[in-house]
Amino acid sequence: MIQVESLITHIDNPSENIFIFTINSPQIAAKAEPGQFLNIKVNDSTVPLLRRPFSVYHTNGEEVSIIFNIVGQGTKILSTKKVGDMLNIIGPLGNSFHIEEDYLTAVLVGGGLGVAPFPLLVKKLKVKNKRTITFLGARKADQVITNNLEDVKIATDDGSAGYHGTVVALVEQYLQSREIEKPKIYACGPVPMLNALADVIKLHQVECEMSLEVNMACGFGICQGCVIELSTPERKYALVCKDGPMFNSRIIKFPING
Amino acid sequence: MIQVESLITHIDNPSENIFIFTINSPQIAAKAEPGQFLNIKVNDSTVPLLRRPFSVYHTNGEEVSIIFNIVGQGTKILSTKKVGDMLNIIGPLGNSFHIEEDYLTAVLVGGGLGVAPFPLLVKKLKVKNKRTITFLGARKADQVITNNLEDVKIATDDGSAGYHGTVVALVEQYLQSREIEKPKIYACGPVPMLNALADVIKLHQVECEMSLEVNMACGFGICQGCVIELSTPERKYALVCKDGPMFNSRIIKFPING
Amino acid sequence: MVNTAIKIGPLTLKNPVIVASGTFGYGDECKDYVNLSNLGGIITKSLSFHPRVGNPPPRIVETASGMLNSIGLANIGVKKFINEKLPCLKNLQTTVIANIAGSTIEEYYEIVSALEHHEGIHGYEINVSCPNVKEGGLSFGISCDATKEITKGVRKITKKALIVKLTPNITRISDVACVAEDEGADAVSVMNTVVGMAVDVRTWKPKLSTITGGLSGPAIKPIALAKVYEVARVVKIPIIGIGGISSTEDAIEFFLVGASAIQIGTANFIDPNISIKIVDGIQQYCEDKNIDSVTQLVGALKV
Amino acid sequence: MVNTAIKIGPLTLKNPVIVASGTFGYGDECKDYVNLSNLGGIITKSLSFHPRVGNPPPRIVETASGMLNSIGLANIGVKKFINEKLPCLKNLQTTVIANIAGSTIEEYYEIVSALEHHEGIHGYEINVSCPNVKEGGLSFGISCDATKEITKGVRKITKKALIVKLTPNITRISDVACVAEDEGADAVSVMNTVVGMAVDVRTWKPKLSTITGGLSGPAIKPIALAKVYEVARVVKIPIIGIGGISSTEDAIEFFLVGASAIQIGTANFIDPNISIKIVDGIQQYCEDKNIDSVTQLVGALKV
Ligand SMILES: Cc1cc2nc3c(=O)[nH]c(=O)nc-3n(C[C@H](O)[C@H](O)[C@H](O)COP(=O)(O)OP(=O)(O)OC[C@H]3O[C@@H](n4cnc5c(N)ncnc54)[C@H](O)[C@@H]3O)c2cc1C
Ligand SMILES: Cc1cc2nc3c(=O)[nH]c(=O)nc-3n(C[C@H](O)[C@H](O)[C@H](O)COP(=O)(O)OP(=O)(O)OC[C@H]3O[C@@H](n4cnc5c(N)ncnc54)[C@H](O)[C@@H]3O)c2cc1C
Ligand SMILES: Cc1cc2nc3c(=O)[nH]c(=O)nc-3n(C[C@H](O)[C@H](O)[C@H](O)COP(=O)(O)O)c2cc1C
Ligand SMILES: Cc1cc2nc3c(=O)[nH]c(=O)nc-3n(C[C@H](O)[C@H](O)[C@H](O)COP(=O)(O)O)c2cc1C
Ligand code: FES
Ligand code: FES
Repeated sequence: MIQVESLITHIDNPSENIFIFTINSPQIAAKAEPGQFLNIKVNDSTVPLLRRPFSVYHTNGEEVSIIFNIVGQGTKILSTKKVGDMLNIIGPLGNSFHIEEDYLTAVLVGGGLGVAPFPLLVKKLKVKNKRTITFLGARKADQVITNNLEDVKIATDDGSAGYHGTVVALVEQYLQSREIEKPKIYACGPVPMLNALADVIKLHQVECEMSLEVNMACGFGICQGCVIELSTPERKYALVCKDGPMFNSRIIKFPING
Repeated sequence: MIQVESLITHIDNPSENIFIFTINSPQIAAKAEPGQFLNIKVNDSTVPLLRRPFSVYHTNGEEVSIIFNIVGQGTKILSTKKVGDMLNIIGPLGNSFHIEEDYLTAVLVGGGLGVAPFPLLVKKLKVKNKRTITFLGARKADQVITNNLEDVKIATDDGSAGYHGTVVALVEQYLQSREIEKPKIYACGPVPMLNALADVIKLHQVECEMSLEVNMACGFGICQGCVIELSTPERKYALVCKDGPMFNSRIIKFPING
Repeated sequence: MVNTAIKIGPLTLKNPVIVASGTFGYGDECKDYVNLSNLGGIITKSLSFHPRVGNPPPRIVETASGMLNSIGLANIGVKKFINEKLPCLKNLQTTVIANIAGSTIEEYYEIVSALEHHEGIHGYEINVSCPNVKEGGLSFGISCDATKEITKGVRKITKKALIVKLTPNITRISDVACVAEDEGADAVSVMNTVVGMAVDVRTWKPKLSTITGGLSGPAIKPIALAKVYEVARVVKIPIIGIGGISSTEDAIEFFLVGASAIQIGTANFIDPNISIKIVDGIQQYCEDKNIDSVTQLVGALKV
Repeated sequence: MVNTAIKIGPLTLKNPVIVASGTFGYGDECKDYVNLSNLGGIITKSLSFHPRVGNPPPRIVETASGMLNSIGLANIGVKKFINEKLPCLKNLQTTVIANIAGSTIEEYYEIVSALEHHEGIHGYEINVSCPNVKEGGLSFGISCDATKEITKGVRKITKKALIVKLTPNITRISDVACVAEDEGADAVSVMNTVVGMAVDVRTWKPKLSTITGGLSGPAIKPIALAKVYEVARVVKIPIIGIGGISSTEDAIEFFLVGASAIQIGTANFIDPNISIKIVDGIQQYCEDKNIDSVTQLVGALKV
């Protein structure tokens, strides 16, 4: 973890409300592992007061990128930044996806901008010679961002692209048909999606790692604000910012309230 | 008084930290009298919470302009606005300079951006066939903005332009030499300047109207926050935003604390 | 159509949005810019028996998402109010509530008595919570005994709506709320400003002439919500929520924790039409959620 | 050179900047990123005798220029603290103060007794002001009797620096401050968080699992300054100012109203190095103003 002022070198706006920032930050780019996140101060003001967490979307040499959409005041302010502006970043934070395990196919399941950590994950999976298949769900076609992914299957709520329904329903179809060899699921998305996926995973007995999102005050383990309830008897809560954001679905207590 | 969202059509940055915004606001431009002010919300945030008051610098057809320098967070944020941005403005507010009186020469005395209300004042004075002479004081040469003024005498703290000393000392020299025929002073500037000027006026028995600055919450007379102490027995305080910002120096209690 | 009417004792307000005392003058100052008849109610600047000049400047300073004020109840006094302001207020299609602030307990009775037989005043809000005066104000509001006596005394004088405005600068605001209820108050207003201060590190002087002042604005909204919630659990009379409200969502939060109506203070300074916008916003929120009456929101917090 | 040292009872802190309880973990979490030895002191997360898991999520919500928390004193318990955290803390060149929070009065004594004979703890901060636990916490802090008993009891057990951390959620904080002073506290910390709440207008649920929580951050700075100022007029022991401090100027304000030292809480979350920056900033401020010793600022407000 380091704290740096870094330059925005490129901004993409692939769809309404969605932004991809490329940031020059050699130290962070060198260290970031798939699934880790950056905690960004969006302005100098006390409103918003706290940093905002964003997954590392990709790294490339000295550059690191994030993808986000406008959901509230913090992301709105972030979206007004221009190339040449500086961002105060703390990162990389949190744990990362575990990929060294005994499975053949990595099944990536992303809801909305839950796709964020996948490009970097795919890059690492390739190095480890894992097969990848990516399921993406979104409200509508233009909200699906497929950059740097492999074998993408799409589900949209309005049917404007791919499967008409939820991404979890689509994943379940594939699992049922047993088309996927020795799968492990990597999931990231809104709480209702993760809760639904939890049922499917249980039914089909698939290994799964989930990236969780909760409100954070610090992002680096000192405030105790970001807990998630566990299903384990030894420990009741874990810190999403430090013990996570990645958790094996077996230790999470479902349904998560969100 | 009206509340409008108005477009910034032009931005000048004549000197470091000094900005002139031209704003398209037909209703305000049509109404504004010299010495009145606009109360501007510099952003949508609760920081800063309150509007910031700025004198009407000039009007031109549908356009009204302000001049300001960066002194704190509000003016800093304002300075980052771009042509094409909208500003939420309440105005025009306050009273205006009285010009219909029995004097020959209008002596304008401005300290720093106390020059702000003068261009519009000069315009009106011309219509009334008054002679105008303008004394401007500033820290250094590049902080003196002389646009749309007449017969300008300059004083700078560091001597980099004009008289080396305070603008009040310079005015006093002129008054002493009796070069100015039947003068009336119009003054606007920081509190120490007004306090010093008050002594000079008393000594030379000159009529004077001063534009005052105090912290304001509303700017239109409902909060009672902007009082200035009077020297009159009948009334102890007046509202700068509504009874002022222009006051005849005779009714102000000096020294003003600032 | 959404029913936005709410009842406070003998009064029915057409909607639950009221402009707060001291933040809208005497109502007449804004009549050319704000359609006052659309408001649920107007509460006047605090009235004392004799005029008060108020505190020396500086009276105002901004803080993070808030402001401190120390106006010191500057007002024209009840007689001048009756002669100069009431004639205009009478013609408005909204509920007019006079806010009353005495330096002594007797002064409260004198002010209410002076107003009582004049048409155009629909109720009283008893200010026992001003932090910016030496006598009266907060010292009454933090005392159950003083609050009791004042409420009881005013209740004897009037049958009009009687609202007691409480201070948050107290360990248990609910104790004072109960006293007000017991003595016949028709509602409590929760809350007045929080005592605060600010210092100029250049001059080493306090930024307000009175050293401390009253904190208002968005910064105090979380505190006000907690106070309303506390009071809602112990009183049965309506609660009027106040503190940092500047949007429809803010107003809804207050209804959910138990306020039957709300007051807008500091936000009027930034946008004198904000209260009217919130009236419309509440209507819209209810329509969107298929809610027939604002009263359905009151205390509907899911805990 | 500016003398930044300040004394709290038997202790001398090298400078007046301390990281606040619950906002810097146990000190060890940040040791790789923050030069802890430059701090005036570190106060640990509140310790209970047995470990506490804390409150259910959500525990955190942002408000205007502030945040609400309801951590519920989640901590590893005093034994694990001694075994796992103290060895690392011992090696730091800064003052380490253990913050103590019991659910019962006896628990305070048990925790202090457990720590008392371990090297590396230089003093205790008694937390009688946590708003987020059912037993103890705030209920002790708003009671002069409970505060008296706890302070007296702990004072008997230890000769180390004893600091009592006060709550602002009380009518007269100075009353409790006097009790602490009378019972032998070496200093008082002013203040803990202000009770507040926030509601989600989409779900109609409170935004914190415990409904109300503690408000911290810049929003409460004016309140904290007023509380320090109030306490400074009645006690002679040093006051440690806390509440919304996030810059050197903020710290100076607290010194001027009467704080001998300050604590930084919420601001650590935004910049874990802010306290170090403020240490340097205070030094610079004094140099610029030709002040030899920070103690010259304490209570120097011009009124
Ligand atoms: C580890 C992690 C990684 C994330 N990665 C991404 C990403 O790559 N791209 C992306 O678009 N978003 C990501 N998010 C979510 C992103 O942090 C929130 O959308 C953002 O903080 C909202 O800020 P806001 O001010 O715009 O919204 P607010 O106005 O603060 O709130 C809008 C909504 O967002 C929620 N929210 C607010 N603050 C946080 C917070 N600190 N953490 C989580 N939720 C919050 C609120 O509960 C509310 O429902 C991630 C969150 C976490 C915890
Ligand atoms: C009637 C009137 C007309 C004005 N006209 C001009 C003008 O034409 N050009 C110009 O540059 N400035 C003008 N000012 C001053 C201008 O309003 C302040 O410089 C501005 O509000 C500072 O805001 P800030 O947030 O940048 O500073 P802050 O960070 O708020 O404060 C910096 C300094 O400015 C003072 N200040 C803050 N708010 C106000 C306020 N509302 N009123 C007065 N002083 C304040 C503070 O006391 C402090 O000393 C005028 C002020 C008034 C009252
Ligand atoms: C400038 C100002 C003047 C005020 N004057 C009064 C007053 O005269 N009487 C009163 O009962 N409350 C007064 N108040 C308190 C407000 O009515 C309200 O209770 C408080 O500001 C909190 O609400 P807000 O956060 O919406 O402003 C005043 C508040 C401000 C900011
Ligand atoms: C997340 C969080 C956890 C806290 N935990 C504790 C605690 O365990 N014990 C304690 O005495 N104070 C605790 N506090 C209160 C702080 O120490 C401090 O008194 C308060 O936050 C006000 O200071 P600030 O505005 O600088 O944050 C906590 C505050 C926060 C924000
Ligand atoms: S966000 Fe602070 S501990 Fe996780
Ligand atoms: S600024 Fe509100 S009355 Fe003048």
